[in-house]
Amino acid sequence: MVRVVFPNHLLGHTGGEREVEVEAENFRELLEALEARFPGSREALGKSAAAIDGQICQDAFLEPLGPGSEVFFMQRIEGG
Amino acid sequence: MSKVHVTTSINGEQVEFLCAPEQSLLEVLREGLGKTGTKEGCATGDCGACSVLLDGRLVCSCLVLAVETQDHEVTTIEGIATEEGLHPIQRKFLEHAALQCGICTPGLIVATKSLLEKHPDPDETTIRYWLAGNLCRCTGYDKIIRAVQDVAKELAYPA
Amino acid sequence: MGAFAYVAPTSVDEVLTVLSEHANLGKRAQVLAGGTDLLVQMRSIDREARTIIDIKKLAETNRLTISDEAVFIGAAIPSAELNENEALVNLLPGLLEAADLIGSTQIQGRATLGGNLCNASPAGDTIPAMIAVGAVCRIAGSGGIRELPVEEFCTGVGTNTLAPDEFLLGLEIKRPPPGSGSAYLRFTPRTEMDIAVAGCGVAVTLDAGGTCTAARVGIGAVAPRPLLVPAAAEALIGTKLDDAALAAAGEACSAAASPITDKRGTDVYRRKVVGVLCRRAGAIARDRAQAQAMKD
Amino acid sequence: MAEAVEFKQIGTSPVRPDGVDKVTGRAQYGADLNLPNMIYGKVLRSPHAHARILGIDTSRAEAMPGVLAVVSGKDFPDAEHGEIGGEGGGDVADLAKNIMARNKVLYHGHAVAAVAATSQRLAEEALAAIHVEYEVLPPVLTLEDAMKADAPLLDENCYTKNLPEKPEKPSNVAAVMQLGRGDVEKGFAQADVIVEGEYRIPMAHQGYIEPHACIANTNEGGQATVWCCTQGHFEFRAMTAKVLKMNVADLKFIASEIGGGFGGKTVIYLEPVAVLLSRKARRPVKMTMSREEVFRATGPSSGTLMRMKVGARKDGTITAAKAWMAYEAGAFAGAPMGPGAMSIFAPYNLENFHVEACDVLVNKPKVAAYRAPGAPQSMHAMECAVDELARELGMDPIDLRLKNAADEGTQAPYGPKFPPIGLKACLQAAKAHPSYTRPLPDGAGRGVAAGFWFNVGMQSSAEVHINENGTVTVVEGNPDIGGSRASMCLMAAETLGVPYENVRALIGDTESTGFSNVTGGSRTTFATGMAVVRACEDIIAQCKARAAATWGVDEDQVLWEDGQAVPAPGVNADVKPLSLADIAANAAKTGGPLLGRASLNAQGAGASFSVNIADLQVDRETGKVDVLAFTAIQDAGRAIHKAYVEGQMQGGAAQGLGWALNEEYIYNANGVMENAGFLDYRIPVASDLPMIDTQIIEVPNPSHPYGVRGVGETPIVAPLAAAANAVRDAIGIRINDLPLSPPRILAALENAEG
Repeated sequence: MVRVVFPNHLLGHTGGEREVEVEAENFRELLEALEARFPGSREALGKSAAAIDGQICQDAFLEPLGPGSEVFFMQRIEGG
Repeated sequence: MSKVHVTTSINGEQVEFLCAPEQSLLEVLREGLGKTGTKEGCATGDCGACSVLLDGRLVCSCLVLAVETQDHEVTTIEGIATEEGLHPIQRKFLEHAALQCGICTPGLIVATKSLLEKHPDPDETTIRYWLAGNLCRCTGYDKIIRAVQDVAKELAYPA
Repeated sequence: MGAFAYVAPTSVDEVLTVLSEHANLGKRAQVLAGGTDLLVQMRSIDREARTIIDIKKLAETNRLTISDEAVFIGAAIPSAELNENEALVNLLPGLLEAADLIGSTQIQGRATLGGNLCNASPAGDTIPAMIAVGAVCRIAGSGGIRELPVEEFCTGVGTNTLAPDEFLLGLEIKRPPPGSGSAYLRFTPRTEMDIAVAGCGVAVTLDAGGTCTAARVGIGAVAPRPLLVPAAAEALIGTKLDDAALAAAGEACSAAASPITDKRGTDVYRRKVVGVLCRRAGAIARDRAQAQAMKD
Repeated sequence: MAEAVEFKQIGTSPVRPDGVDKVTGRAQYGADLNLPNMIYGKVLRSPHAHARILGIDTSRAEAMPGVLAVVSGKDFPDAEHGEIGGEGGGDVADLAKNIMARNKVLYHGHAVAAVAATSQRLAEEALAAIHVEYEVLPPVLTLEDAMKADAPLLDENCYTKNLPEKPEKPSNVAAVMQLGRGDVEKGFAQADVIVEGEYRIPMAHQGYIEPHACIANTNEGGQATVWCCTQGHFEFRAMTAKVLKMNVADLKFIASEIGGGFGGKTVIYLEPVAVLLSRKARRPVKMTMSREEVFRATGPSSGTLMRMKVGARKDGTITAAKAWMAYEAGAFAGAPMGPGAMSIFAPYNLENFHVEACDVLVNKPKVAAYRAPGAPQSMHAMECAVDELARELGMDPIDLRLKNAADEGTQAPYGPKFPPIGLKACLQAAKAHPSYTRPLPDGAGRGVAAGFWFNVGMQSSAEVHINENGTVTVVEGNPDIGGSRASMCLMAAETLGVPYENVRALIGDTESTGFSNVTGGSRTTFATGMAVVRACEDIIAQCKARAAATWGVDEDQVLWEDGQAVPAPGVNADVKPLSLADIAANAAKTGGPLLGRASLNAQGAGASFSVNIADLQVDRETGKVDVLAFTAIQDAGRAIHKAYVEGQMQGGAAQGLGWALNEEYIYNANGVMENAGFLDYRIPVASDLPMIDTQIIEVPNPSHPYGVRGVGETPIVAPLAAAANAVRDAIGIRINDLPLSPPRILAALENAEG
């Protein structure tokens, strides 16, 4: 199972759920699993950055996930 | 708008041009004469990117009317290196990584040349105050000052 | 926009002729010395076309003489050149250090004392220093030459007493007697490349016993025009320029100030700091006077 | 990743390959190109901070001889709402309106029309001939005023985003966000000491010395070539295409050399205007901003208001931290409140914290990224609060930070657990640094503060060409803003095993190389560097194949060592090693020219922490602050070009000190910036600063082949609080607001005496 944590600004898409566990072997499957659980969440989550096991990915999609992986959705980071 | 005919010397070459009376030397150098090494950062004399030597004296070319250069001598960044290659100031700026974006560099090199002609062995304070009119936003000045100190040493005590 | 024109006369009479012609025809003419204020203004606040009269080719505006009686500084000499003259720096250290504070090395390569005065900015650094050393303006006009104490030259923010057919030839300063010293200090947030938030020039003369026999104090950036502060001078004359006397002079400067609040500082701040500057400049002027007395 | 490896070239400081052109005036920056037949474009800007445009009459300007094109808002397509994407962020429709106002002007200096004429002066005269009728509206100039319930609205359709439910009424608060963990009230209840404070920081500008400039040349088929100074020509192309509703394929962007950006040149201002003017005039149009325009109409960084509360136990353990923060967005939504909120507590291992952040519209220019966008402001508040906490607790401020420092495995406030990070190493280095124990002169004070930036990866492409003599050309798509060509060449040289002098880097235009995101966010050496290394590895694989073919052995029997192909140990072949030059010389017979490629979306950017030590002297009679000494310590992961890493640290320190001491946007009551020039917008000059001491810490980033983290953003963060804490130390009074200008300090001293 992959542990998924949502920041406050995305709680509107998860019915207020902050943390869930889903079955997924990569990030694409994770988004599909979350869409199934929270219909309509796909677009916002797909545009969001995510930290996968501590590494920040601005455009996660194909990244593999393992059992025990942690995914934190977060705002995209900019920079100067 | 009648243009004025001006004959002057730029980097040792006699140059003739036509300009409007209100045009700055900077404008004429960059637009008319294609000498774009002299940069415009403010056009109000506050940044030093347009520094040139006028009869050997350091000035902002944005605050000199082009017509005023009649019969005078102008030195720009394009006139600092020679056939032998880079001027030691230019070499030291490179060796010390004294430039990041490089837009202020031509002005700083011209200003350093005039500094070392007046003060061949300047202390750090003298360097900092002499160059205070040359804004640099990238380096925090540290490496620029070190480059100037190093070139002063090299010119004063040639190996 | 009409058309600009540029002339560079070689005699005072030629300058006066161009000025008079323009005045008579209602056309605009403006004298150019170093141009470090003029060119900036021409591109921003005052773009109107005019005839620019370059006065850098005149003998009189380039004259620098130091005699036993007086010093004459032509209106077109750049401040960098003045500061290269050791005799001048020794004689009028306050005025020359003020000139050395204007803008960058680049600016000082062009900017002139005459231009700084004619620009009549309340914050012009050399003006309080000129006031302190009692400089007199020498002005050429169609009626001949007239002289005017520098503290009477500026009439307000950016305005001066020059008539349309007049221009400034230079400044005459009586040679300071033995035992004299002068200093100028200004306050700016940066060390360089800044406009004075407050400025103060002090000139003093000491007798053999170290008592102040003459003093003048000028302040800048704290009123619509630079001011002579007689009350500050009175606080100094007759004293040994001790801390109390300097503090009193500083208070007189603060009292004489009528500053505004703007982007460069608040009125309260300026009023306080001009007093501090007077005190500090007074101490430097005193030390210089003492050092000079020792030399003589 | 390459751990405990001796590098031959990484970490040295060779002369940059583009150096000679930059010290001789040959390098061409944005305004340095002139094209045959070129004309000049100028922008008419709003004299009001907030007004409705009732009408624009351009007929007089259009009739002037020599005026070849005039455009205003009606000439631009209605851009659709949508994310800009890439680095820029924000909404496309807002970007379009920022470039040219439509119905309303939202700040003094907002573009309302533009002309192109045969000379600059004629263009200026034509602007004066345009008549714009305005209905002047009251300007909203402060965060407090903007957030009032009855505040005039900048945008009647702006409803605060991210609230649980869509609000009933529009507001100037464009968006809010919250971040938190644990139970702050419980945490504060456990605290022995609590400090609270309100901190204000004014808008500040990036202050690059080169004003924005571009030339657009549109042909009769509608295709346009744009030359401009930019931090990222691919993103400029994308934004321009969206704003003008053009096909990306019809736009070619060429990046000139760039005279500084610091985030400010990640967004477009002039480019679409120049394209339109050029289309109308059918001539190349050059546009350059004046310095005044740069200040009035390009992105500064947000002015902010922070409210802090931090509690700790007697032993220094921080039990709870709470922050409320408001960021000025300027005229359109998009302040960096997100990174501000996510960075504020990054150096600390906190059980309980809560952050609430607001993105607030005001009648000032739309903010743009500025070095670690959002973090200097928020971290200033926290680092000042921690300093106060140390005083209350009687603890050394570095020890207090060490006690609570985040480390590998700590859950970052923005979510994930930190991979290896260098914060503790920086703190320990600071504690041991002679700058921390050197005696202070009378009247001086010492301040320390920590800094942080996430760093980003994103997309990069690189190609490596091997020339016929074995020299190397690296082609990439990131404008070189501070010596990145040198870093790319170093990484290529190290990877290939060839001398640095044999490698040159070229920055391709949008038609000659693959997509790269902007040079920004400290991503270039990390992400583009990674692409260059991968492209070099591609070359090595090809070289091994060609050597194998040459020798008649299997590919896996060839190794690449020190820049040459050698047979693997035990391979029975009597062959001489083949250098890159050997293989290149024989390339025609082994498959043609050698070309290595890589494109990637670099993940795993490594956070970079810093600690700064500032010694400042305060003149108690004038309030003037002098910087006596400054030491910047930062984890670079790995310094590729050591001198340019130091340079980033020193330059960021100078910018941070400028913001701390003197820089600020000063507005009058009408919303007009009063100091729109380098005379009164006081960036530090050479005589304002001492030498800036640097110490590079190297805790390698495991996600990069050489351990790079990226260094450009972090250096600006800590100087603000380091300076404020030093002034606190010097005068015994905490001044919460920046800048620490002389009048502010003197007033504080007098209040304390009074």
